[in-house]
Amino acid sequence: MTEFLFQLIDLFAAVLLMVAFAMISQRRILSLIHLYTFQGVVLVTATVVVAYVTGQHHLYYSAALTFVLKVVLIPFLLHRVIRKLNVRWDVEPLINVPATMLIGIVLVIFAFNLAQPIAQLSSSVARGTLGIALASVLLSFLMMITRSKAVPQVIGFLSMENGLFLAATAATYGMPMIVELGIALDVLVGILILGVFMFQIREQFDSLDIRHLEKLKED
Amino acid sequence: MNMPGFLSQLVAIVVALLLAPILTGWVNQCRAWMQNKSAPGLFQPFRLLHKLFNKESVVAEYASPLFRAAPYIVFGCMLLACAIIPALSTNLPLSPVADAIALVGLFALARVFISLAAMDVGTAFGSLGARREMLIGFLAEPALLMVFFSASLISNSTSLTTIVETLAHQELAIYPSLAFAFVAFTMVLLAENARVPVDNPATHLELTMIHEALILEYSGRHLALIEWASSLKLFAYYCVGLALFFPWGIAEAQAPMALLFALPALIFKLAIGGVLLAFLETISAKMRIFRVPEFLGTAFLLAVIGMLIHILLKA
Amino acid sequence: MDILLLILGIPLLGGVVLAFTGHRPFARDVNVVFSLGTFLAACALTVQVISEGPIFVLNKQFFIDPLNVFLVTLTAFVGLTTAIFSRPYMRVEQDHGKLTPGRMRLYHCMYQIFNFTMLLALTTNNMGILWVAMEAATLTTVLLVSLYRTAASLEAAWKYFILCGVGIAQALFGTVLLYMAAEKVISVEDGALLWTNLETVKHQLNPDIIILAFAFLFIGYGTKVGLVPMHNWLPDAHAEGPTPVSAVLSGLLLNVALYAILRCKVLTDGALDSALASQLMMGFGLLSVVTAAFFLSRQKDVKRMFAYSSIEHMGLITFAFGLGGPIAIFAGLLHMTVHSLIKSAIFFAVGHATQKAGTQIMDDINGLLKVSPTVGWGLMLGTLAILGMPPFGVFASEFLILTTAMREQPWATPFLLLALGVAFASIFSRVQPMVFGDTSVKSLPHSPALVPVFVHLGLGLMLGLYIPPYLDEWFRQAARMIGG
Amino acid sequence: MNEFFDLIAWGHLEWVLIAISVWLLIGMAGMFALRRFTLVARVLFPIGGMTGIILFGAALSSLFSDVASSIVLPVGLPQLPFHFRLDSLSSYFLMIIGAVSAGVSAFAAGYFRKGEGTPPGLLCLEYHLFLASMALVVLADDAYAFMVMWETMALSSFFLVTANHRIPEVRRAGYLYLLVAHIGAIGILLCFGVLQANTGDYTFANMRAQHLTPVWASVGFVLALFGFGAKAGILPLHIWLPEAHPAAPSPVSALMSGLMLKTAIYGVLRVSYDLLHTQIWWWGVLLLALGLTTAIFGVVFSAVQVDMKRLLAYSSIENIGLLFAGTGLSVLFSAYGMKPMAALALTATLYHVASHAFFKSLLFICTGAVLHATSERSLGKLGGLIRYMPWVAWVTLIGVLASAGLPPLGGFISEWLLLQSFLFTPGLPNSFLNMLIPVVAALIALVAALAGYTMVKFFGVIFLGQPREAKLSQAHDAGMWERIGMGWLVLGCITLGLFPVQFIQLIDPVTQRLIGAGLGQQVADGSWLLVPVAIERASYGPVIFLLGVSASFALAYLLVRWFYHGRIRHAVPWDCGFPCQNARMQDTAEGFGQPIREIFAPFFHMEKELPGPFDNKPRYRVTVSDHFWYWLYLPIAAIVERIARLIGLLQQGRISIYLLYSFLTLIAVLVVVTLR
Repeated sequence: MTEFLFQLIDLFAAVLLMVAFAMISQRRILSLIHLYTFQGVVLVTATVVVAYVTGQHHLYYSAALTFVLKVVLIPFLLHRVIRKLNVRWDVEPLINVPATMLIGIVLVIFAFNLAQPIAQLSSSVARGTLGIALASVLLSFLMMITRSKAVPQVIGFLSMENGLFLAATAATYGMPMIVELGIALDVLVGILILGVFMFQIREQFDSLDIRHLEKLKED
Repeated sequence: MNMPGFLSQLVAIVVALLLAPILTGWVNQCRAWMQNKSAPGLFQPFRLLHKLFNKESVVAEYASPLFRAAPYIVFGCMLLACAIIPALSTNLPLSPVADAIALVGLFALARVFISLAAMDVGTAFGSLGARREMLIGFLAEPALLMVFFSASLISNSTSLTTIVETLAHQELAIYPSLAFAFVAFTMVLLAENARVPVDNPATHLELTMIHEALILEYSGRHLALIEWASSLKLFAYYCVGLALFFPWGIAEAQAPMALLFALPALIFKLAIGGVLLAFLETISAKMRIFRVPEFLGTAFLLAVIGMLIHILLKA
Repeated sequence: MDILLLILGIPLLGGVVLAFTGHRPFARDVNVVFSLGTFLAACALTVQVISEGPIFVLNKQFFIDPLNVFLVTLTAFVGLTTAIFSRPYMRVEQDHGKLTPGRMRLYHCMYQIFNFTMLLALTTNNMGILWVAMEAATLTTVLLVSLYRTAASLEAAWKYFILCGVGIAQALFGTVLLYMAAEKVISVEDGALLWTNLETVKHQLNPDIIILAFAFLFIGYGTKVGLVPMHNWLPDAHAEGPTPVSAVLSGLLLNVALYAILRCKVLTDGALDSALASQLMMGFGLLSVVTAAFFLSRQKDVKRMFAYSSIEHMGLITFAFGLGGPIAIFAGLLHMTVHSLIKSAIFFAVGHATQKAGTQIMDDINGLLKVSPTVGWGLMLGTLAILGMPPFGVFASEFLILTTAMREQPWATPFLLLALGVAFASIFSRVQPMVFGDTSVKSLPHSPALVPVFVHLGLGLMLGLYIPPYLDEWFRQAARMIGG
Repeated sequence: MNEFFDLIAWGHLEWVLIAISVWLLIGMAGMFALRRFTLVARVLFPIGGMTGIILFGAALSSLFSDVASSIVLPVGLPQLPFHFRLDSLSSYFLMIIGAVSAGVSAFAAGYFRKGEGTPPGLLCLEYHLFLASMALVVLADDAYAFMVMWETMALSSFFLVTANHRIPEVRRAGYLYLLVAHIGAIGILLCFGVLQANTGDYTFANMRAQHLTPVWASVGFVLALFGFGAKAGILPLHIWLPEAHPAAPSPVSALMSGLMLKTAIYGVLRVSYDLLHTQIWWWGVLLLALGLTTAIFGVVFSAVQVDMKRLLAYSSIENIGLLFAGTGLSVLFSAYGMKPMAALALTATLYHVASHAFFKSLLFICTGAVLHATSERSLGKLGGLIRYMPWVAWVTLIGVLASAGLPPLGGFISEWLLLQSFLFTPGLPNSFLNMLIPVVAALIALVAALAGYTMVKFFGVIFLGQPREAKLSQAHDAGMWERIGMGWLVLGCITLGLFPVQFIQLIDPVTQRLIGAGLGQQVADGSWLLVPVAIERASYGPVIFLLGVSASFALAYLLVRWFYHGRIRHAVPWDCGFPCQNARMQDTAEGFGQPIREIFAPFFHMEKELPGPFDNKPRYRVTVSDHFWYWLYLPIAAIVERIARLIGLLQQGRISIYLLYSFLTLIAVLVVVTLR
């Protein structure tokens, strides 16, 4: 039974990685948000499973927290933002998708090589997923680099945060509760501020294309 | 200072004062002969001085005291120079006061003052003369210094008396370095004493004159002093040359009586030197002013090469 | 009620109060009062530490040791002086119609919260909380930078947020790894993330994990320190935000980020046998110094220029810590202190100058000495001080750093010589015409608050000629701690 | 005499420190009397002059009782409080600082006028801070105190240079000056970093105790040479000097040229003789080569200048070059263990330090007086001033003679000693160096002669001839305070010229301490004759020299009056009967420099503008500038500019690129740490 559960954790992790790739390839903002929500869901389930397997109760709390934050609140805010600013149109990445995918694969290999030796040292049941976590962090980083509109960049930022959460769960059954709360608070405030910004950027540049944000530079 | 020393010092000064104009006259006379001219008398310079002293001196109205002081200063410098150069005897109480380097300094002092005086009146020619005089000076001085040095390196001393004594006393030795030094010295002498080919005291041609332009504004006693000073200068240069390169016959400190033989020796050497100078002046033509730096530069280099050779050959 | 909690409580309370009253005219004074309270509490704390030594509260969640006590006092002090400075400054900005009352409220509220977060980051013993505080500091300053809501300020704020957010995220990953390494040695119950606990067992931490953790933490917090090449947010944020914010950014935030790196370095050095951490710090420090120096020579905007100078000095400090050894680390700590004092003083003076001239473009600012001698001399002396002219403290630390480097790492000294020379040439050639020469501008309605400028310069001068014994003692203990 | 010194022999260092603190107090007072001109000028500056004399006395007496006393002040870094130490070397330089500053301060009391840019009180502060920091540099006994004082000196003098900062050129000069000074200071700092040899103890005492490997010692020496050379204006770091000196107010230029440059010499001596034990022969050669190049360069440039203060500035470069050459020679000798020769060369150097300090500051304040009387700095617009300001003119003449290295004044003696020491060099074991020596001696002689040329130009064009401008006839002579200052400095020049024997007794303790040999005993025998080695070898008696010249002067005068007459008639100058004379027909400064320009053409970067044969408004213009600008400084500036542009490309405003930087850095660091 637990054997099966362990495999389940790894499966969820794999799904997360897949979602990360999907985000890189995804062009429509709306479906990006859906993917983000889905990522959140997977993350929550994975956490719950880990919590169940290892009986770490505080993991349930953080799972609940994650659920509220990343499955309900943030997607809702994002939806509002893009509805207000009606930017659900496509964005063309700075680097074309196949190239990004290739780089992404390289990154994944790199991340695995980096994480394996350490993961062995972990006492966690989900140690295998550390590499995946690192990989998805790097992938979201890549996504932020390639996207040229504000909203996808923010989503990349958020999914990077997801990767970090996964890493925390995988490596150490999550951070201490107080830290978890702090992180959650920061993320929430951050997304609020970003939302506000997007409105102001919109009214300043009447577009959310961050390629307008290139005035400040060395000339 | 001891009595014979005082005596020889006094003799040296008086001899210098008397012989210097005669030397000038002698050189002019020889030159005149060589150029088939009728020569002035040997004592012509004294007559000239007497005449000038008698004249009242005309001074430019806005000339400063410097202008009137300069002739005396120059005269003083030259007299001191003659007093410290061992021409007759090495027993000169004043000699330690200034060694070879100081002697050069002394000449420089005189030159600076005469040039300043020339600039003082503020005429075109005056400042022109001053510039050319300083131009010659800054090239001739180091050359002269180098000449002294190559002698000093031999005698390990810059004090003229010691140089003379060492050079006079050792058994006859050939010094290639001194040969170079001698050539250099001759060139410097020509330049410093306003001789052809560097300068021609006999003309007031604007393009050529150097020394004459300096003293253009002087007249009367001032001019006389300057003339006397310049013949003293010539005399001093001769004595230096003789002391460095032909030091024989100069009386020693120990033998005061030798003065009696030293004087004829000196006169004899001076006479020959005068002839040579006149000869040089006759055979060579006046060169353009801009060639003078090259001329003196050559002298400078020769002197330096002389020192180098001394160090190379230790001789 | 513990003083330490008081220090944290006062600014938090201030933030809450000003969140409601920040738009009122008296809010400026309230702001000053709260900052003053914080500062007084910090002084009391300092006295307590001098008498009793290190302190722990809330079962070791918060602590004060020689490494952070002087930073806490410094933060509170600069916070106070900046508040004093911003009274007339922000008033003028408001008169110029650059700010609405609402923005003033935001400014005052965020200013207090920002102080709170920095003090929290300094005093917490928990590496996780440290991270949280750093992130919160980023968020508050993002709001402050974007205060003017101009296109430029928005752009600066956006870049600041994204770059530092991503950086901080790396730091979180590092923290996770640190935690992972820690929980093998320390049981989770008694605080596996408490720095003091980690410090006691640092030799048992697994080097493979720790070095990886340090890599992430260094990149993460290094982004906030403004190390090249993660520095790109810094000049924009400094140039576009209000001047008081630039002052606290340069003077305090960078220090706090560097403080975080130092805490991590101590653990890493303990766990590792090699000096990899030190080499990393030296490399990035040197890179920052040289690059920033060359950036300096092309600047037109005065605040931007001094922002680059901050990068340069942070690089120098990082290099000093990487250099190691009691003298270099002492010098680094001293440099942190003096740099934040002098640099904030410069920003004060620059603020008044730019308000007078109505521009930040240096070519349009001339003859400050004529229009207002105090501002002029403040700027001139401050610049000379930051350029390492004695007898100011910056020179003292640079003296120690360079002389040590000359024998420890001779290869680095040519770069330092080059960088310092170029920096001097660049900055001074710009500042001199600003201060000297003739001008036609007239002075402002509100008299500038120049007390802070000269108090800071005075302190900087003092630290160059006389370092109080207890401060010296703290520096030495901290140096011993960091040097391992 | 000596019992008087014994009377106040207690606590020389205390006296010195008291004097310095009085200077600081005066500065503070100036701060409080910011705009009260009369108080500052007529009270504070004279008191400063008095203090200078006190300092002079204290240093002098400490020279006689040669015991090094030291003190530690409770300021500075925690483990490194300020150490101050008064040994013979420092007291020698202190003596000069005190003496010269006394004269300059007295002059300044009459010099500063109302309403000149910076308020007088501030000037007073900067001025006395400058003096105090110079004195403390010489006193400092640890690296930190030294550096602090060194930079304070640079800073205060910078503010003095930019006293009149309304003028852009002045600002530019000040900027250049401070930049070079700062970079040089970093060099010195690194030198101390080498000398402390990882002990972390920066006191000079510790540095003396260290024994460095030749490599490290050489590194330290070269760094010191770089740093102090930048301050002294040694080639190619000299460019700031001819800019800063003219820009500064004249008393300040006097202090900078007369005293501040000497602190650099002090630094070189301190490092290469005191802090480093053994010298290496090529150090000497390096110093010698640099010094001579600088000397020739300086004198040639000063000969063609048309601005009187620039001319003096370049002549300072020349003298600094001579000083470095002398130092180099002594280092060379002591490297080969020939102590007496080293002592001779060092004595010559130190003598020149003193005489240059006096005559150069004298000349600078004279230009100050001229500047005030005529408000003209360009030689082309001056002339004939000896009639309107005879006092200044005669004073200047003495300075000029001293500076031209003519007997019987100070400048000659140092050159004489230097040449004497050159005549010793055949004793050197290294034959290659022996070959070098004649050339070097020749160059020194050349420099001296050219200095004469320059000085004749300087004096003649300013004071002699006819005034080139009508307004010059309104020029007024110097005031009382200015005369006092000049008189004091003239006194110094003459004393140095006439009493070398007595003065060398003051240098003796220094050379004894640094080298372990001295001329004191040797010289003391001939009281009126200066006999460095032996009477047979060389001797020089300035007093008798002067007496001889003046005696024959007087003799000639009297005899002429006696036998002939003293009649004199004033008329218009004859000038070969040229009818229409005017002042424009005199040689201009350019004209006077022309031969030098022709002979040393390769030295100059010349831009000529010659008139064509047919243009009816013929115009002749030639501007002479420094090759080093075009060979060294402009290229460096261009390179920095290019690098800056390249680095600027890093930051093009695109956030994705910035993220990419962070990303790549992260990857790189991760790779590094995993590959460790």
